[in-house]
Amino acid sequence: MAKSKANSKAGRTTNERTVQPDDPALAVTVAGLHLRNPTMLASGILGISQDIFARLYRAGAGAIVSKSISIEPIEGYRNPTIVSLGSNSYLNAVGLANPGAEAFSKEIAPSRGIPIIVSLVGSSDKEFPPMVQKFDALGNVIGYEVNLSCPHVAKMGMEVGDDPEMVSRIVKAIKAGTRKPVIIKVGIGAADVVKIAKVAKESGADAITAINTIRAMTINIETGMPVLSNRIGGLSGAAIKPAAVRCVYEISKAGIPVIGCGGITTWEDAVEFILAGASAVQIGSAIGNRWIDVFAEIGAGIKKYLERKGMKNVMEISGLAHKY
Amino acid sequence: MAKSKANSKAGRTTNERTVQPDDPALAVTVAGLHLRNPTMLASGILGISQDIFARLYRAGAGAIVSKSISIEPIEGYRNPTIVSLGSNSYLNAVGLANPGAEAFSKEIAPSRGIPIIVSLVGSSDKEFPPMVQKFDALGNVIGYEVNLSCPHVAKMGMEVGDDPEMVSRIVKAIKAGTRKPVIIKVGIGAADVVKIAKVAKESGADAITAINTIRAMTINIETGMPVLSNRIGGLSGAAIKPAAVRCVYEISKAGIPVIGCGGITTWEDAVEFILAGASAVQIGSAIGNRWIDVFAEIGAGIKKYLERKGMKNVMEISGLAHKY
Amino acid sequence: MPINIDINRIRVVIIDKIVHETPTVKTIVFKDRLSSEAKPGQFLMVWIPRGEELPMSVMVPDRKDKNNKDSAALTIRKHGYGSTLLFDKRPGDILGVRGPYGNEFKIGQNKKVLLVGGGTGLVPLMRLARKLNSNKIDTTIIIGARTKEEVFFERMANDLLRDTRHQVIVTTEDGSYGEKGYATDAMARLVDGGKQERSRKNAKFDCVYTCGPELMMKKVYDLAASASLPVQASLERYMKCGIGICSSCCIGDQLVCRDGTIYNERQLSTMAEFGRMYRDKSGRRVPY
Amino acid sequence: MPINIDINRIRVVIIDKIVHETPTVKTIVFKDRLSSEAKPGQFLMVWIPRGEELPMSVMVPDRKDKNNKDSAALTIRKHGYGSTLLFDKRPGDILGVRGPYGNEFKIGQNKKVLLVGGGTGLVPLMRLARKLNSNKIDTTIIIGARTKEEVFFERMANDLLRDTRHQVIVTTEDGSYGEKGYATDAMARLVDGGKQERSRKNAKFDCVYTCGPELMMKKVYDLAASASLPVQASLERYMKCGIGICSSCCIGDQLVCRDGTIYNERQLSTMAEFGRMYRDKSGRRVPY
Ligand SMILES: Cc1cc2nc3c(=O)[nH]c(=O)nc-3n(C[C@H](O)[C@H](O)[C@H](O)COP(=O)(O)OP(=O)(O)OC[C@H]3O[C@@H](n4cnc5c(N)ncnc54)[C@H](O)[C@@H]3O)c2cc1C
Ligand SMILES: Cc1cc2nc3c(=O)[nH]c(=O)nc-3n(C[C@H](O)[C@H](O)[C@H](O)COP(=O)(O)OP(=O)(O)OC[C@H]3O[C@@H](n4cnc5c(N)ncnc54)[C@H](O)[C@@H]3O)c2cc1C
Ligand SMILES: Cc1cc2nc3c(=O)[nH]c(=O)nc-3n(C[C@H](O)[C@H](O)[C@H](O)COP(=O)(O)O)c2cc1C
Ligand SMILES: Cc1cc2nc3c(=O)[nH]c(=O)nc-3n(C[C@H](O)[C@H](O)[C@H](O)COP(=O)(O)O)c2cc1C
Ligand code: FES
Ligand code: FES
Repeated sequence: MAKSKANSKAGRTTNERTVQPDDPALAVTVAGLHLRNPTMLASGILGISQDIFARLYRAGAGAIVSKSISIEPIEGYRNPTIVSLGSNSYLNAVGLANPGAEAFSKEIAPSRGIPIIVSLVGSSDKEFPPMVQKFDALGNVIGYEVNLSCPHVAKMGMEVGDDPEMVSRIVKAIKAGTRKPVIIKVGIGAADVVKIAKVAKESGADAITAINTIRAMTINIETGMPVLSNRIGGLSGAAIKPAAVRCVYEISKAGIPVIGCGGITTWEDAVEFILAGASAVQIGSAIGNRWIDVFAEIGAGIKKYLERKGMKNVMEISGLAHKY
Repeated sequence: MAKSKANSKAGRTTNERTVQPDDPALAVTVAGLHLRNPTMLASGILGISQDIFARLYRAGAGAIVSKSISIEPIEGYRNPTIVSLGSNSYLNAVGLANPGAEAFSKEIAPSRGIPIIVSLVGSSDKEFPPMVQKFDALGNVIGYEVNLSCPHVAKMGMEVGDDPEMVSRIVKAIKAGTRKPVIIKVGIGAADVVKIAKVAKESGADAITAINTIRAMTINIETGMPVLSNRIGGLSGAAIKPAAVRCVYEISKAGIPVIGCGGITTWEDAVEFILAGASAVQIGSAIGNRWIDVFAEIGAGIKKYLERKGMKNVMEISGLAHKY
Repeated sequence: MPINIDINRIRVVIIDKIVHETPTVKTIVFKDRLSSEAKPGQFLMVWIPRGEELPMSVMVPDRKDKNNKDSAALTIRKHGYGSTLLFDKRPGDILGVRGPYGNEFKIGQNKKVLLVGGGTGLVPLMRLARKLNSNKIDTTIIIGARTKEEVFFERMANDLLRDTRHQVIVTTEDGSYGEKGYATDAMARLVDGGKQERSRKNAKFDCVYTCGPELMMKKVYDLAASASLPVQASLERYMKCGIGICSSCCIGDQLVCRDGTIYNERQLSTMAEFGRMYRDKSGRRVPY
Repeated sequence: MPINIDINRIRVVIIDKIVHETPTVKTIVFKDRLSSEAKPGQFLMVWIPRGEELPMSVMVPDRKDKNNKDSAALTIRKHGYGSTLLFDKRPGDILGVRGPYGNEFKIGQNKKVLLVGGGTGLVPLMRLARKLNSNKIDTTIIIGARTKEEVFFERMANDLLRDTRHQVIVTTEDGSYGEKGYATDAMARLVDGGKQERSRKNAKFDCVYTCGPELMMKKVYDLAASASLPVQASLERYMKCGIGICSSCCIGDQLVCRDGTIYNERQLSTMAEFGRMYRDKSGRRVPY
């Protein structure tokens, strides 16, 4: 299961498929963005290198969400920062390690035609406008995702995202500095996810991404020690899928556009999120198990499903579950 | 995996072990209760029949927590109420079906020497004292657990448990009517679990059980329909373990006695919760996969672990992870 | 299909065919390998999307259907909400199934057996009949119904038992078809109530298998007891999980979904609730 | 041990033995079946409880140790925080390992090969040497060190290559032992820089395998290129996940942990960052 195909093929560097011609059945519009297909790279997974973005785009991703970028570079926590829990689930406390807005804007400055959504993180509304200014002129930056839900960094992410007032201020501050879509990423924290989504929407957000990792922990029983250097981190992967589907369903039911994220590993998972109301899906942890072929596999699976159901475009199934 | 041993043995009704003599290494004290071992039955699993309680006690459970009992009987939701998600995880929305305080107090009135903790649920502080009155004279009722965290019944459970004021009022109302220990069961809702635990403790609760199921959902992709009749339910089993360990760790770190619950399937899981700070553990979903032998198996596993680590009693390892 | 399939996860199946047995009973045929391999007496949890989920015994599909590899069936009596939804399904409709669950009727060393079934309690007995037939066990089956037009499975029983010595007895309460009276009246005549000795040689039967309304089964049990006959009865209780975690199916310290559904005379003799009371959806005990 | 073990989950191992190689280099021996079966060039993520987690090549345990079934080893140079914690461990202490990860050095049709290693870059080359030995491949290995007391694995290399034609060349920068200069100086002498033809017959070597400081490997690559020699180089980058999700180990569009660590001359030729820059913990590019 965990023995990656890639690992066993020395010499050949990857086994991802070559890019397929874009399939109109898979094209979606979310937050005003037209994407060739609904599979996006989730923030923080393979998220700092333009060369890697190009590779993921070739491998079939519909869009790329970058690692969450802060105004200053962050080194992040000491290792272990990522722990596999088995069953396609992971725990991480990377600590928002990122090169900072300045270096990252240079990284992606040479446009290569890859649609990039820059994920931003900060501890107050003041920090966002200067970042937006660095990225907004770049043509390949198609929008922003705001990480208000990282569950394991003090005064950033979730601690901000649990505060409806701060959420509103941040959304407004960013919207004031850009005409590009702004997506707010929410999670399961100490506030009602639907309420935060509503506040974000009312403050001008174009869509919501749900969900981030869930605050969690693992202790090694032979040593009695927490494994993550930060002790507490965020749970991702298959384990959080049912909770994520619920959030997508409830946010979508409130009439807010949503991008689904959390435990999507197969095309069936992606379809489940879309039925729940997602307009697009983000894939993170699954790359660890299925490698970057996962984008093309999920795209192909959705396509076959649509054919079988006699649907012309994936947007026709978005939110179908609300009928029942 | 899921093919139960029991299922394949017609004629023989069970394959649980006969009861072992109580082992002093496993005896624990939690919320002032002396239990022969730290494995308790979680609320809502096999929780309404005294005969079953007797069987579970014979099979090795240290104590029994009943199904959550309300003042009036509740029929609960229509089926499907329980859905297996694979990987030892389940989704349920039983809807707090229970026979009501009157019928249940008769059910358990004939004492059979089984330590029963009655789980109570209600929508306001007014509902609890009359229930306590029905149970308090029963000698086999050793305490109460208050379900302030059921994530899928309107105006009960979590909707109450997210409100610190109401939590405080409920704890005080119950404590006023009994000298038996009162345990508050918390979960991951729309409030900070540690904060709620603190409020409960300060209001007089003797311990906290963490955690209940996590609000979640599953949609069948062939039909596009939510599977649970209530659409949204609670996620239990292996998937929630890392989130549950985190809650136990944080609540215990705040100096509050905790009973761990959520995804405990093996003795290793139980030890992980105890290292995180739990004084006892509750086992629910694992019964679906490992059958009721799970109590004896976990007890035996903990015992061997203690021997290997040169510990005399399981309480010595409770909270060890806080050292690191 | 993966080899290590998790029987607890819902499998979507498509209805291939529907057979009208009586005005209120239909048989639904579908393909599902695991269900097709169910043992006699096992049941499925059947999901009717956005409707209900009900325990249902696994029926045998008609052996004359071509292309019935991996086929299984359900036989439903239209009753209340859930069963009516199921009854109204059509070929091509989707159901979900999980399981099969529960233990099985055991044949053991038995050579001559009696089957007593009422209503849809006949379903697991049909699967048993098929097995008895291939094991060449002498089989007598009593099919109980209220009235002629509610009789079903008579032809099916004869067909399933075609390779072994067998007798199919039909009773109707109003005498409109077959013997008049209850199935248990016919049984009483067969086992000459109380007079039979517990000696294998003289006994007409080695074992009685029964499934149907609990009060019928209680009577079967009593008759068998007075004739010192072994019994295997498949009990019904309200079920939610089907896997032994919710407790709704309990009778005494038994969880019918996981420990049962089939119990022998020794086990039945210790069940104070057998034939006397059951638990409703809230878990309260209600007398029959 | 279960057959379908998940290589990504941390396995607790207990240190059996520690060998002092030099004042700053130690070898830690432990038992772990999966690690013992690692292929030449593969690495583990090694958890030092409450300390660090570091990528470490899998070393071969001393074949003369009895009871070394399932044994594997790590050879650590004491450097900064994490490596010093590991260096200070004692027999009986606990470590966690996951993996092995990464691709492997390929032998293919090669008959005469050159290994060039510096410092702990020698570790994967030792595992490769063991395999070259059993495949009876002519092997020349250059062991580079700064000074005499930092030389290690000379005896180990001779022992691992005992069954095949081999030569072990040691270089020290200060000339206190073996040949004076860098490992690449010795390599330059062997491949007569640039003059060798790309003809199997005349070539002294069919392939160069290298692991060590990146600037050394860059020099090896340049020398080999001018001699038209194939190269396999094992790259090092900062690693967090080891499984291709965090991106910290990227070089160009490659994830060293999952696509590498071993790249051939064709791949290296397209890597603009090879020998020129790496990414720090925050992901910023830093020149060497
Ligand atoms: C092991 C088992 C095998 C069964 N096999 C068959 C079969 O092959 N064919 C068939 O027609 N029926 C079978 N039944 C009965 C079936 O499950 C339903 O009880 C019946 O169809 C009535 O359903 P309803 O929704 O119409 O009931 P309702 O009108 O809603 O309720 C009437 C009564 O049906 C029973 N019932 C309803 N839901 C359930 C449930 N989830 N579990 C158990 N009982 C329930 C209760 O006693 C209830 O009081 C079986 C039951 C069990 C336990
Ligand atoms: C595939 C691979 C195999 C390796 N094999 C060995 C080996 O067999 N023996 C050995 O001694 N060393 C090996 N290393 C190097 C080892 O991982 C450490 O980098 C080294 O031990 C220094 O660690 P430190 O904590 O003392 O570093 P620090 O003093 O904290 O940092 C010094 C430098 O070490 C490097 N480093 C630190 N942490 C990591 C990390 N997680 N991943 C990569 N580089 C890191 C960085 O370049 C850093 O700048 C290997 C590295 C890789 C990538
Ligand atoms: C290693 C790792 C790093 C992550 N970093 C970020 C981040 O920087 N910003 C963010 O919004 N989410 C981050 N996430 C969360 C993911 O984007 C995603 O919300 C979560 O992992 C759930 O999706 P998955 O189950 O598909 O992984 C990270 C997740 C992982 C596993
Ligand atoms: C079918 C089912 C019914 C439950 N009913 C209750 C309940 O009535 N009261 C309660 O406090 N918790 C209830 N729970 C939650 C469990 O007690 C427990 O907190 C949760 O399942 C996590 O533990 P587990 O992973 O071991 O199952 C129920 C869980 C399940 C699966
Ligand atoms: S139906 Fe749930 S325990 Fe039997
Ligand atoms: S170490 Fe994380 S991608 Fe390579």
